[in-house]
Amino acid sequence: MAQLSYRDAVAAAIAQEMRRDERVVLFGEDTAAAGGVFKTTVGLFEEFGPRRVKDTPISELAILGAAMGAAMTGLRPVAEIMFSDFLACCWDYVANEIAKTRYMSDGQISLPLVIRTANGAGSRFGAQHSQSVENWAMSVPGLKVVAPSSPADAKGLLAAAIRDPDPVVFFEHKSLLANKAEVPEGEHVEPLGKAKVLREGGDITVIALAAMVPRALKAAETLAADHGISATVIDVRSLVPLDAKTLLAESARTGRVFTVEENPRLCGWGAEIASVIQEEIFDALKGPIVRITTPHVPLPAADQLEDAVVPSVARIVAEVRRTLDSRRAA
Amino acid sequence: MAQLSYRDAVAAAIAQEMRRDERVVLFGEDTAAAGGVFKTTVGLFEEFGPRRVKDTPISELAILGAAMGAAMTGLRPVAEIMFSDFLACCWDYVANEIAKTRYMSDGQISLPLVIRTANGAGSRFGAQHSQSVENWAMSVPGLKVVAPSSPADAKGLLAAAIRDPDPVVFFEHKSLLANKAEVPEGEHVEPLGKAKVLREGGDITVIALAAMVPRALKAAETLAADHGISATVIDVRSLVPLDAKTLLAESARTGRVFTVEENPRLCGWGAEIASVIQEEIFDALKGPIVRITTPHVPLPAADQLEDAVVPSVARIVAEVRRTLDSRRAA
Amino acid sequence: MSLTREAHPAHRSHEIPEATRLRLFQLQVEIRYCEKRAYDLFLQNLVKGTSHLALGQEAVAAGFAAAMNPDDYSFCTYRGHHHTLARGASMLSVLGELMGRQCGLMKGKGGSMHLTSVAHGVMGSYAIVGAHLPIAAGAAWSAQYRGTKQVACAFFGDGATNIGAFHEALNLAAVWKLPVIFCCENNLYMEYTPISAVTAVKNPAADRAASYGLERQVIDGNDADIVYSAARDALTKARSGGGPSLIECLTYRHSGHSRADPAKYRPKEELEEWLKRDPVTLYRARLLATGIAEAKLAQIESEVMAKLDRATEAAKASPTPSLESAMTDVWADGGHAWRN
Amino acid sequence: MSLTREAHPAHRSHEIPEATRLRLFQLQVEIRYCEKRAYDLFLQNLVKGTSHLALGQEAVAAGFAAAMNPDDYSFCTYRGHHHTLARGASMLSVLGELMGRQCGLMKGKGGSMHLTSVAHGVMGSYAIVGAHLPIAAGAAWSAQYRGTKQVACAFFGDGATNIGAFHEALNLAAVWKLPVIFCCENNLYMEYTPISAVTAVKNPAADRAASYGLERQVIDGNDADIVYSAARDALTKARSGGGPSLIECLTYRHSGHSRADPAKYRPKEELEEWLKRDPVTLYRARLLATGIAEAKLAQIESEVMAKLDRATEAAKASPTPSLESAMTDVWADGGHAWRN
Ligand SMILES: Cc1ncc(C[n+]2csc(CCOP(=O)(O)OP(=O)(O)O)c2C)c(N)n1
Ligand SMILES: Cc1ncc(C[n+]2csc(CCOP(=O)(O)OP(=O)(O)O)c2C)c(N)n1
Ligand SMILES: [Mg+2]
Ligand SMILES: [Mg+2]
Repeated sequence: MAQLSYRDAVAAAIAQEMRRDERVVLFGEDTAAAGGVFKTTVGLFEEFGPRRVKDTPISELAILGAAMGAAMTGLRPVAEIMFSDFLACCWDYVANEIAKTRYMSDGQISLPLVIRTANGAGSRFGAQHSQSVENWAMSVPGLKVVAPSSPADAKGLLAAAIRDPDPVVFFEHKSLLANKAEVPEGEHVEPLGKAKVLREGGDITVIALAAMVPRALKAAETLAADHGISATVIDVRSLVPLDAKTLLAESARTGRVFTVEENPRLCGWGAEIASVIQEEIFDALKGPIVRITTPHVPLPAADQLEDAVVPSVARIVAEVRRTLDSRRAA
Repeated sequence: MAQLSYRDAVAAAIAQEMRRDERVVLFGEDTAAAGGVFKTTVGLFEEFGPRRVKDTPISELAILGAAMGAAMTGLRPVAEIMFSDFLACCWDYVANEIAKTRYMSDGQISLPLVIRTANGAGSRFGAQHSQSVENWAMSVPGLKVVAPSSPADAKGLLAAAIRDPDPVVFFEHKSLLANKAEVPEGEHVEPLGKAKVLREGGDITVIALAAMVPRALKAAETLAADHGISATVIDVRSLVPLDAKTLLAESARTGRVFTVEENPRLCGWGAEIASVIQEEIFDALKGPIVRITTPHVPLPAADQLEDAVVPSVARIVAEVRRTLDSRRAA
Repeated sequence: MSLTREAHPAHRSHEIPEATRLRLFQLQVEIRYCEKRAYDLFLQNLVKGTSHLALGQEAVAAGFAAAMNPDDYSFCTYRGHHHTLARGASMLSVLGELMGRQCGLMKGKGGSMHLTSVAHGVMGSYAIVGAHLPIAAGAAWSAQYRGTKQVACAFFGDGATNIGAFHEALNLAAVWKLPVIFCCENNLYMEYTPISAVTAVKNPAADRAASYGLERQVIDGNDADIVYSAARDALTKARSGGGPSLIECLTYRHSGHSRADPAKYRPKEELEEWLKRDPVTLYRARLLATGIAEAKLAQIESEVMAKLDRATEAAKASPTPSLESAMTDVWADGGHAWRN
Repeated sequence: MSLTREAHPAHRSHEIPEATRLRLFQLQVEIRYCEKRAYDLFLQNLVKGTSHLALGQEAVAAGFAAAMNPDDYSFCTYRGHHHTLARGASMLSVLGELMGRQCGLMKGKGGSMHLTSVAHGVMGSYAIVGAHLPIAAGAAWSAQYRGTKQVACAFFGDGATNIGAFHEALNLAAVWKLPVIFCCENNLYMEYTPISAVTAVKNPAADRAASYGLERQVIDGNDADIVYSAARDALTKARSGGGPSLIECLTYRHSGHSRADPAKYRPKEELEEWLKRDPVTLYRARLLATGIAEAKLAQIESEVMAKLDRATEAAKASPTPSLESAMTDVWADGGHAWRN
């Protein structure tokens, strides 16, 4: 095992797959010589050259359109949309073209492609460069949606996404890029569609994604140490396909479920998962499923303001305590 | 009261507001001389002339961009995006620009504008012209989201949307356009943010929107007549602002809640409403909230296939019965 | 708008082999008859949903298809029946799709606006205006990358030239020197609005060519020989690494924009003028004038009609798709499961 | 890329009144000093987030602002500090926003990339490349509709010319003959990639003008007099109903794309050549050469510096915004409630 940063793990996954499969190509704005504005594609241009690693104009429609055309004719493109906010600039491709073409063509057309994008808050970039929009992608049938929280998963899940025969939107969280941890050396592929139970506890089940995972873990430590509340923490990792089995089993075990989401409150992935859980294991629930989310506001730029709205460790702890207290009182 | 079709009610609302307020302008593709491809703007060009009622090129970015620029400088634009599927082509304007600009400018900029769009299935137009995407808009902070089910509401809510100081995405359902019903004559404005209880019943609460409202009502009749199940039916009408009070009160009254949504399953408005209800009136629930939705697939074009996926009266009846039976059995 | 022949390749009918010219005729006849039949089937309520006929625009599809290699790619719009037929998809599979039958190209899942026949190089018909232009560029990039000498051809309307995707696709294609041909069928109207009312230049495609370092080409899109020659030249250029072309074909649709449109907004004289330039009639006359026997042409016509009649009956007899098929092929595994 | 003066208005410094020329100088000095200060404040970690300095591009902002009426509209990008200052927003309010303080233009809610000062006609800075071009067209349409003779000016980079919104905005503006000026600050690079590597034409904006029936204009964007004259002409044209203009200003950013960028990708000679053409230095020299006293210029400089020092101290002393403000102004009622 080597220590690798999340950003280097991304590059390592792409390199691994490009070495393995000549059909894999990488492109986007400043992804080639510059190594990506987040330095997640460093070294690829040098290793694979300008034929396989390309810079594009600022043309998000053309980037995803080209990825789609290339995918349906035998390539396995990995297209970068620099910030996930800019998915809005090419949402037609994500939601109407890429997601629906296999279905509309009755399976004649396959689209093995990956849309990589930098997601999430924490960099004080303001409302148009900080969003978490996994829920946008989750709401569209025909897309797989993956968002790793660790370097090892960044590598393994991205490799799996590149090998997957279906389109995958792959969210790389900006605030995790510098995180370092053990990453398996050599070929590393982690199957899509498996949630990961990171911590086992008997009182509550906390379901988190991406940057909210380390926060949920820290909150669990505090809850255990300071309040005697023992928490299971699950990293969803893949919203589509969703590992509903694991989520349901772990939720049923404690009967008290919390989701921790970075996206604004309404119609987030937490709403979907909460709806599934309450519908399928209603009788196992000891109280309502509580969603801890960013409130339904755009993201402010100033550091204190951004920190005030995105779920923090302290807020997770407080929400869990408030919920358990109020249920006890009731 | 006059009998008016839903499509004529839309035109009547715009005419009412244009007569009242010189700042109101209407534009979009084929909205002027042609009266709109859905004939929802018939007569406006004739009455208000080419200065106030305009045709645009096929340029969805320019349409919403222009609406935004006009709104922040003193006009009250009503912009048409022909099919709601095409919101994907200008999603940057909807989600990143229009929704966030008041907030980012700390209130310096106001955007009193309406995006009108034809939504929903039933016309056998296939996957790129039939979607219900109210949930896309609901997921973005800063947008009001309205979807009327009746001609009277089409008029009253659209008038209110035009008067509203905030941006409103207004969904006109294609399969309701030909429906005729009583519409108040003279000035008619219906406040945003109020759900409407269309039918009172003691056994279950059915929450529906737009084209699903008449289906929910028919299903309620069948449930009462054939199965002795008495249903409350609520038309949500406005997803943002959401009349959570009414939804919670009516849900608590029966303890058995169903949502009926046309959008594909994941992260729909039903997930949001179900999550709110289970969180806030958990103890009043006698069983899980059940979402009746289009499955998570793109929409097929052929009539039988389309009918097979969009929630039908028969499916609503069957789902309600299955749910009540299984709870009874449990 | 009058036909200009300014930038198009010289009229070279005499250089086109007779077999090719007969093929151009046959393709146009097939499209014409099949589109008319589609219209009849609407009237019988056997085609649900909408449909965008290409009556009057046959020469563009025939000219391109005759010039393309079998493994070249076509990318079409909702108005794509003509291109799909011209590339070789059967009338049965096209009419069947319009009618939502099991025999349809996509078994009713796509419908009239999304005809796709990968076996014939028809890589989809896209109903979001302009969306397929970048996709075609991507397919061309893939061909370039794989070194296959395939060319991608994207067909679109005048109205599509004002959408952002047009701009982005043309620029990318030019920068990467992609083997792609952008073929604008300028039929003077978007839906109900004349293109001239909403466009800053006279020729919506050709007058933008310079923005991408491309040559200005406006051709008579109702003359299959001219289209064929222009397509052949552009294909040759693309195959030999010369990069993209943008060709504006002047043409006219004989019917309304879609099923719902009686097309009352069009001046009577304009319609009459264009009906006089009916590509099928003109081409037939030219073949006769260059010595091809009337009987030969009549034979082609009757064979097409017989095939069409058989296709129509077969489509009518074809079952509607199973309801389960609505739940298939969201994913490559054939299913739709989003969870375990 | 060498400076061409081909299509720009003749160099007419002598026609510009002295007071205006002093204003052009002062605006450039203010931007230069304030941007440098912003950089210092980064280094002190008092500016969080990102920031895109306009060092080297002062002449464009000064030239336009000096030519515009107070009620004209500016639409900027994330690289918008220079335009915001030039239109009259205070250094305090700009630096305060960069530092996320209560005294900031938007009290920290927008940040460096979204400077907005409606009181000064700055109708926002937009961080999605190209997004503001259609918005500017809309503001121009509103001015035309209301008959106010206001003009909207949109400032954007070379990279923005390859995005769809550019195309759609220019076409709409031309068709509706809107009083809007599209000003491209061509600084040769998008983020780290040279614009020439990703663009089909040499002049990314000007070479597209013909696509919208507009005149080709490329000017020296480092010469405030030239920018001022070109802006004045375009403003006059717009105000008198002559429709939109597209002006490409050749310029160069002295620092990296953003805070994170050391700009190593730029050839040393290129940077040196452009530093020799520093707009502020050149303009100072020209004023001296045309007889304005050194003391006068030094006085302007020291006054700006004094004001900047005061602004810096005041910004540092300004409190951070209350946390509640994160929940305000989603709606026109000042709140954020999405439900009752
Ligand atoms: C992005 C988008 N906007 C609007 C439409 C609705 N629409 C369908 S066809 C059409 C007109 C297209 O005109 P043109 O490109 O000239 O093609 P034609 O129909 O004439 O072949 C419009 C506006 C659409 N499908 N997609
Ligand atoms: C739609 C979109 N794509 C990509 C970006 C990321 N981005 C920010 S600035 C920039 C470069 C812009 O270059 P240019 O237009 O030349 O302006 P400059 O920064 O040189 O002033 C890019 C790619 C963005 N903000 N928006
Ligand atoms: Mg047309
Ligand atoms: Mg630049």
